[in-house]
Amino acid sequence: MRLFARYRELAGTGSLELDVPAKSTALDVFDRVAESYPDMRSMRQSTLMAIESEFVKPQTELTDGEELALMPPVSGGC
Amino acid sequence: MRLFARYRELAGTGSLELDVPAKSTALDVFDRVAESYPDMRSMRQSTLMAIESEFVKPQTELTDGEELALMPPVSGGC
Amino acid sequence: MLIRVQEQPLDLAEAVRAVEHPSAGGLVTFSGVVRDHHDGKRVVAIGYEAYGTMAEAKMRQIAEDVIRRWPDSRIAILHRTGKLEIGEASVVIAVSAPHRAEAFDACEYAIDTLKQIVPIWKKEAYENGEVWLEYEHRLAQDSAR
Amino acid sequence: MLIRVQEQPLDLAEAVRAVEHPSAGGLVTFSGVVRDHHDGKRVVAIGYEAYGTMAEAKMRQIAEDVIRRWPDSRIAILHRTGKLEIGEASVVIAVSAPHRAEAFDACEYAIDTLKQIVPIWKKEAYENGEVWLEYEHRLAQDSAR
Repeated sequence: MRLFARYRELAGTGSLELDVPAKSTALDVFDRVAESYPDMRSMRQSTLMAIESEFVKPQTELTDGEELALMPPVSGGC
Repeated sequence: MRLFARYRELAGTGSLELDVPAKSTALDVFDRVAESYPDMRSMRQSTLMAIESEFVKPQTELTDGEELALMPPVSGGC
Repeated sequence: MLIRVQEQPLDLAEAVRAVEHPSAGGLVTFSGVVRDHHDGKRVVAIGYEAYGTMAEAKMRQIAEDVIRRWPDSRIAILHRTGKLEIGEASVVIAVSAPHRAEAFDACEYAIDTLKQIVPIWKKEAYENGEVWLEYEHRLAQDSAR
Repeated sequence: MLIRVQEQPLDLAEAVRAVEHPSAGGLVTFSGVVRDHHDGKRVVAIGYEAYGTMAEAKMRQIAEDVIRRWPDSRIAILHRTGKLEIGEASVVIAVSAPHRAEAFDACEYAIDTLKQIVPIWKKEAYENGEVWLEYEHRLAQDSAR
């Protein structure tokens, strides 16, 4: 999985390998990561999640080998 | 006085010297010029008039020595 | 404020440089370009004639309006005259402002108003003749004293 | 269609060249520039981080939307990453279209949408610290499948 911006800094890394139970959702993975980095917890509602470079809803289940990205709200542009 | 674009081509010149009676309006001058160039007559309603580089209403009276410009509707820009 | 009517080709970069500023967050430009067709006719060339001094005065008036309506904005307006080729710019406007929506609004206001009150005329040459374009504009007539 | 996320400074002229076309009558550009202040604080430097492949995919999606919504338009979108100085452009968008209103609308749509769905983040450094900016955007969340 990939972490960006503030999440990357909190975790000290931009990519993690994680074994999760079958039928885990994107939100399940967020909660698991947030256990280790408590500062992420308050951002649970606003976190953007993407699987294989497409935004997904938090309830979306992961399939074997897919790349999940957890991202703060975007602020590019200008 | 100055003539622009189609009016300039109709008159064959971009500037004319004209003696007009006191209290002549911009429209009076237009009518006088249009006598010589009948193709201008149909454009009487849409002609733009300026005295000393400021748009004026057709009824505006000219003062001694002022420069009047008669102009078709503008079409600059793009 | 950069305002100029000129025979030489217009330089977008010059207009941009004229409005750059450390507090400007958004910079919008508009270039009006000579198209290869108009009303279904193939355009082969185009010419612009200006009432030079009055055109620059009206362009300056538009620029002053913009700066008054959009605080901390900066604007450049360049218009070309003479004969142009297809693809060349007849007008270039650059506006910078603290925020992007202001820069878009101000730039669009400037070109819309320019087309209504600045004494410049366009003549299009087609394969079988040429014609002066004359738009009906209420604004120029209304702005008369 | 020119789409790129890059570390190197952005070149407005490159974006303009990419959208020039003989049937384009209007060409609008937007440059987002690093400002020297934000919320009353003096900004000394700024950095952008991108989810590169996804950012380019989303920028391409915006470009395809634009071409579908505004027929015969052309678009270029360049976004910079890494550390930028005050006055440098973080994003450059150029749009050409047959008529000017379309070019303005399409360019504004592109930057508005980019700020909502493209995974890029801005970190501002002030004199006494730095902060990640995180805007609340409904659109990115809504566009999730």
